Amino acid sequence: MSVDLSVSLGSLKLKNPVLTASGTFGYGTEYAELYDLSRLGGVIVKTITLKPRPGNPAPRIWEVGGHGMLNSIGLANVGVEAFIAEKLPALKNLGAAVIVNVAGSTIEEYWEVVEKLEPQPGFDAFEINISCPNVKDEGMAFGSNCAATEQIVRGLRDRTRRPLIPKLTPNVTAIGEIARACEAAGADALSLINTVVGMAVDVQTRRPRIATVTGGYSGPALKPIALAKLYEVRKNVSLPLIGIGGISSATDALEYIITGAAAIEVGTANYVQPKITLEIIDGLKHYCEKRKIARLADLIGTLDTSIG
Amino acid sequence: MSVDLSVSLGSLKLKNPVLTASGTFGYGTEYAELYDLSRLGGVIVKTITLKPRPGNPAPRIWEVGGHGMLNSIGLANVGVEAFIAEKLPALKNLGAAVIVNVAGSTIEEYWEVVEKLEPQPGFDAFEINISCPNVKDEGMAFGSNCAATEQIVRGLRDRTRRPLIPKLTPNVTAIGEIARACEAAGADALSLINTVVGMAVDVQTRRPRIATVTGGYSGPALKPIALAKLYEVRKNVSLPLIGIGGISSATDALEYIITGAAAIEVGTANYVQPKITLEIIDGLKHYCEKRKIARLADLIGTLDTSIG
Amino acid sequence: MIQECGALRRKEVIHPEIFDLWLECPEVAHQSHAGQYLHLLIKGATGVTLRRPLSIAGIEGGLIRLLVRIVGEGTSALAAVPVGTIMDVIGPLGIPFDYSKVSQALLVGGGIGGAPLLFLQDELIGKSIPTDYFLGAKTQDEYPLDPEEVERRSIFAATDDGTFGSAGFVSLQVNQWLQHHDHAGVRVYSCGPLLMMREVDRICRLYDLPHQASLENRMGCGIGVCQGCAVRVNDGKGDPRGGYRLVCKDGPVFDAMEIEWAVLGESYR
Amino acid sequence: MIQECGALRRKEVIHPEIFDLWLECPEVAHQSHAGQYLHLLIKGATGVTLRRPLSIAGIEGGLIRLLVRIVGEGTSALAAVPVGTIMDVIGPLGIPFDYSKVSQALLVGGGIGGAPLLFLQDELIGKSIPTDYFLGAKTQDEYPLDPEEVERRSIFAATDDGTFGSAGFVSLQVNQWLQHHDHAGVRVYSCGPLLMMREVDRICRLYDLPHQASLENRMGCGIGVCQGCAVRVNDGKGDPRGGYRLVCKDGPVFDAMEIEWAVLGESYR
Ligand SMILES: Cc1cc2nc3c(=O)[nH]c(=O)nc-3n(C[C@H](O)[C@H](O)[C@H](O)COP(=O)(O)OP(=O)(O)OC[C@H]3O[C@@H](n4cnc5c(N)ncnc54)[C@H](O)[C@@H]3O)c2cc1C
Ligand SMILES: Cc1cc2nc3c(=O)[nH]c(=O)nc-3n(C[C@H](O)[C@H](O)[C@H](O)COP(=O)(O)OP(=O)(O)OC[C@H]3O[C@@H](n4cnc5c(N)ncnc54)[C@H](O)[C@@H]3O)c2cc1C
Ligand SMILES: Cc1cc2nc3c(=O)[nH]c(=O)nc-3n(C[C@H](O)[C@H](O)[C@H](O)COP(=O)(O)O)c2cc1C
Ligand SMILES: Cc1cc2nc3c(=O)[nH]c(=O)nc-3n(C[C@H](O)[C@H](O)[C@H](O)COP(=O)(O)O)c2cc1C
Ligand code: FES
Ligand code: FES
Repeated sequence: MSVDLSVSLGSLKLKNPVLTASGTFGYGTEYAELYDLSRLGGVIVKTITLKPRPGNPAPRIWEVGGHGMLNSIGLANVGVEAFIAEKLPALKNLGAAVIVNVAGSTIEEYWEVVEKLEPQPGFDAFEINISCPNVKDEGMAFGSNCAATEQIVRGLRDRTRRPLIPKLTPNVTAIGEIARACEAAGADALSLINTVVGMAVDVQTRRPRIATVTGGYSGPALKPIALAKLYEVRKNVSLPLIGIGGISSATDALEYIITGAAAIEVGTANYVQPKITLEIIDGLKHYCEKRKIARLADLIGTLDTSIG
Repeated sequence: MSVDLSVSLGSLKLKNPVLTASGTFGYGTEYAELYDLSRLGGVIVKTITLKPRPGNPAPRIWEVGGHGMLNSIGLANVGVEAFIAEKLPALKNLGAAVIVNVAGSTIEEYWEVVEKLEPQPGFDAFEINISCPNVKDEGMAFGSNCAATEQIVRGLRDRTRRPLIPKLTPNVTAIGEIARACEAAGADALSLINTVVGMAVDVQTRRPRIATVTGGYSGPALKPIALAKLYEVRKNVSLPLIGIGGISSATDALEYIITGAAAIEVGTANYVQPKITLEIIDGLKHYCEKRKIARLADLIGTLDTSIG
Repeated sequence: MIQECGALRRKEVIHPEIFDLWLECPEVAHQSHAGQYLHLLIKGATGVTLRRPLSIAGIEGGLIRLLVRIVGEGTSALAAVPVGTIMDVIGPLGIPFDYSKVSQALLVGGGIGGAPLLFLQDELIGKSIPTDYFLGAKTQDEYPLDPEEVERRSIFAATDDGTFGSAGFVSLQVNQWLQHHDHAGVRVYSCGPLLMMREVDRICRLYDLPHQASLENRMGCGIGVCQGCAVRVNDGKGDPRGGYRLVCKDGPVFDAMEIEWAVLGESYR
Repeated sequence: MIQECGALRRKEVIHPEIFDLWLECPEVAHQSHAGQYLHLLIKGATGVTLRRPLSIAGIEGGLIRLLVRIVGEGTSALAAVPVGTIMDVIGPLGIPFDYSKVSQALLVGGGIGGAPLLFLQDELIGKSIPTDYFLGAKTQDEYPLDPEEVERRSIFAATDDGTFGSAGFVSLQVNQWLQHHDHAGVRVYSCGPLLMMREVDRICRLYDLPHQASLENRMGCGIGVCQGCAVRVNDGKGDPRGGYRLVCKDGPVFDAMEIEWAVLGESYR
């Protein structure tokens, strides 16, 4: 039986729902030495900012046992100009959708980086990392505030015809409200979740394990949290959703798709098993075949929540 | 070397900082068959409500691999009257501090349950479970709203002379603000965190793993999240703090104490290793001995966050 | 209830997915009765947070027998534990089978559900209570005992596909037995798949026989503090416990009259 | 860089906490140079999420040698992997040692840091470049090689407490060597504890000798995409990379002149 794995995120069509998460796949081509990237639904490049950023003080990462990892990379990246000159050209013939993730330290910076990228060919959509600290708001993430989120997305809507995918932070009381703000401002889809704030301490030295004290928690332990956020967002908006958080198997991906994700992103698992994305694609196909589901898209949001 | 493990939570003195978390230690005496409870710093009984509650539909729990578990017990309990008549008397001679955890579906219910308990002897403090859904506010947890939190705690302050310990939910944008509201309303200490909202899906049946779809995530994977919340709260208030989340070793407990907790609660780990609390107490002593720290209290909040 | 650490003394593979374990836990063994279970810590197993409940399948001196089926990470890890390893056990837990005033016992087991009934058979024989044990499984490869033990225990074996013992559901055999025997003083004990126990109960109600069924559920604490193992036993009207029972503490053995099978099914996922 | 799955062919215990592994990964072996490392997946290890970086300590046909010290859950689990197990490897990774235009090489290893220098010694001997290898450890029980191999390789062994080889820090030995030999065409290669490399570097700067040091750090991806393994190399002024280098990709072998040891220390915790 042939299974149609293609899904749509608004006007963006993906040949399958498996994407690689920003910050875990470099500038998109590093893993090309290990496998044929054209098999992916798409790649999402690391967050690009207006100016180059060296990143945060080291140490920047800490492994949280078998649960995942903490990171405080600090959006280290080459900046939008070097990205356009040096990195974007290589993505042109990837054979998979290319999504550029962007961020700023101010609302205007979000707009500017997209303005610079918009005229460039070679990519298909923007993912908006709204989890960055807002320097004007005591460093609270833009994405934890409906007004700031709406302002960013509305401004971007005026500046690009490409699909806009705000990426939501889980570190909020009511993620559904942030999602509604994005929908109202013209977003085409939403992705979630970014990392959860976390921390670890070395009791020998009494110092934090990462230099910035707290960082972003990612990996397998996040899955229940991310699924619950997805479920909440799904109840609030009708936009297509991309599920992210601890996905490292086809079963994980299916939990998200059944809960309501049209696509998924694989993050930390890329570091561990670079080809896991391909196994997930195969696993989704196999699941549908076994159940005679002709179109994977028919699975999206089929969670049965009745209590008998 | 003899180490003084005693700590203070305001006027409440504990002989050591190790408590058992509400909902994981029944009505306080069930584990007495396995060990001498008087060795504990204290026990915290499960949440008591005005009326008896049968609890949520089954299934109510799900193990999240090696990361922890989800639960949606639904505050099943015998109600305050049966608690006073049948359970409280057994706690009188426990030889450890007894903290009664309470909750309500309305603000008034919080007040009433404390009013009923206040005249009773046999316990030392109240922990206030403000993570319960507020039936008047679309089921949002009281503890995710500063005003509701402040109102609950202020009302309780008028109704009890015992130490009041609001237990904070992590499912908020700015836990520091909730903490400040508690401090302003007259809380004596704060405990944190309650469970993180989580979810899991059975991809074979396409049904949620627990009947209520989402539930509370607890266990080892929570530690980084809880530590980060503790660190944030510590920056916001000067109240003594009780750390909770994934603690199952003395090293875990030390991470909390060094970050700023005056005491800790052991939750899910009680189910796995009932005597782990005793091992933690011994481990804390050993750590202090090795480093010639005469008073464990001197360790609290000694985290060195300087970046070299 | 005690917590005891004791060595894994023997391990025997019955089928690739079913194995027999013998733990040396004399204190727990001494207190144990048929129908009770252990809450076992499987140390160092990946993907496992909680203990695992396992029925006591028998006692031999200070040794406790477990009969285990590999279904997930915990049981796989348990199967790989080397003989000699010290295991951490809490037990005995739960309400045992009751056989006071019984003059003939009918034991009906399905698959790995046969485990606690082996212990019950031993106890009943010890009390000289006439006992017939029907133990079924889907197929020979899943039959939880080796043929030699089936023979020795005079178990009436059945498999759905007839590859071992007689063909068909054990409930059919029980029905036949009841058609050909006197019912005075008969009590039925079942443990196995829900559908099997439900069918056995239908038959018991037909013949008006007392029936005890041993239920399973996911467990947190195993000792009644987490309320996680609750199952619905009726519509809750007028029931002070809201129609919920804790499998770990109110059970695992329940009087089948307490159980409404249709609503119970919802608690099992 | 390739990903290859190959069998663990041999395992030898040198001390209870140090062991030798030989993996059959011919494709990776074929591309490997001294100073490079593997990023190894330790499947089924509890308490481990990420791969573990391990230096290539030698190549023998299609076999890759690893010399591993048990320090935590990952390395403990690795030590327990049975011979014959198929291991998943990404490699070779990182920048190798450079020995162009070298007429005399001095290798200075400390503890398990000796691993990549064994491979370097093999390569240098292959190129007929005169090589002296100083390998120190705290004490005999932590010495990373067995005496027979030390002998065979003509390694100058030292331990801090004198329980094996000569007594004292290897840096002292290097200093002595330099006092008694011609410095023309000498290049120094170090790998080991930070303090040791720093001391070696002090000596190298004194004698104005080129020095390559192999650094370690916690690693996420191992291939330069996560930016997690960054170390500070100077105050960052005017450095387009802000004074950060990726150990996984810009290293692990660095020209020691790039390194400011005092600030580097902060990146290591
Ligand atoms: C009182 C009691 C007595 C039991 N006695 C035995 C016994 O003697 N021999 C035996 O082999 N098994 C017995 N079980 C079942 C056994 O506890 C489970 O098979 C085991 O916990 C599964 O662990 P796992 O990690 O291998 O599987 P998991 O990965 O946890 O789960 C695999 C599958 O088993 C189901 N499952 C998990 N836990 C339970 C549970 N507690 N009850 C029912 N299904 C579960 C899951 O829903 C899933 O479908 C008993 C259970 C109870 C409650
Ligand atoms: C390029 C490179 C080459 C290496 N080559 C070897 C080798 O040939 N042989 C060998 O035994 N070890 C080598 N290491 C170190 C090895 O990677 C760590 O010892 C290992 O990852 C620890 O894993 P664990 O799970 O046992 O310990 P963990 O439980 O992860 O940690 C235990 C201790 O080791 C420290 N640690 C963890 N990871 C690293 C790391 N990547 N680098 C330094 N310290 C770490 C931790 O901070 C902690 O103190 C190398 C490291 C790097 C970066
Ligand atoms: C080291 C690291 C760096 C990351 N960098 C970014 C980033 O630059 N931009 C972004 O939007 N998300 C970033 N993320 C978040 C991931 O894209 C993803 O949302 C998160 O890791 C959860 O998914 P996972 O559990 O599959 O890793 C990063 C994650 C990690 C682990
Ligand atoms: C099964 C279960 C029931 C719980 N019930 C309560 C409760 O009634 N009241 C409460 O304040 N917290 C309750 N909690 C939360 C715990 O007290 C604790 O805050 C949380 O589990 C985090 O700690 P842990 O990771 O150590 O388990 C419960 C937790 C679990 C696992
Ligand atoms: S398993 Fe905890 S109450 Fe039954
Ligand atoms: S380990 Fe990921 S960049 Fe070096």
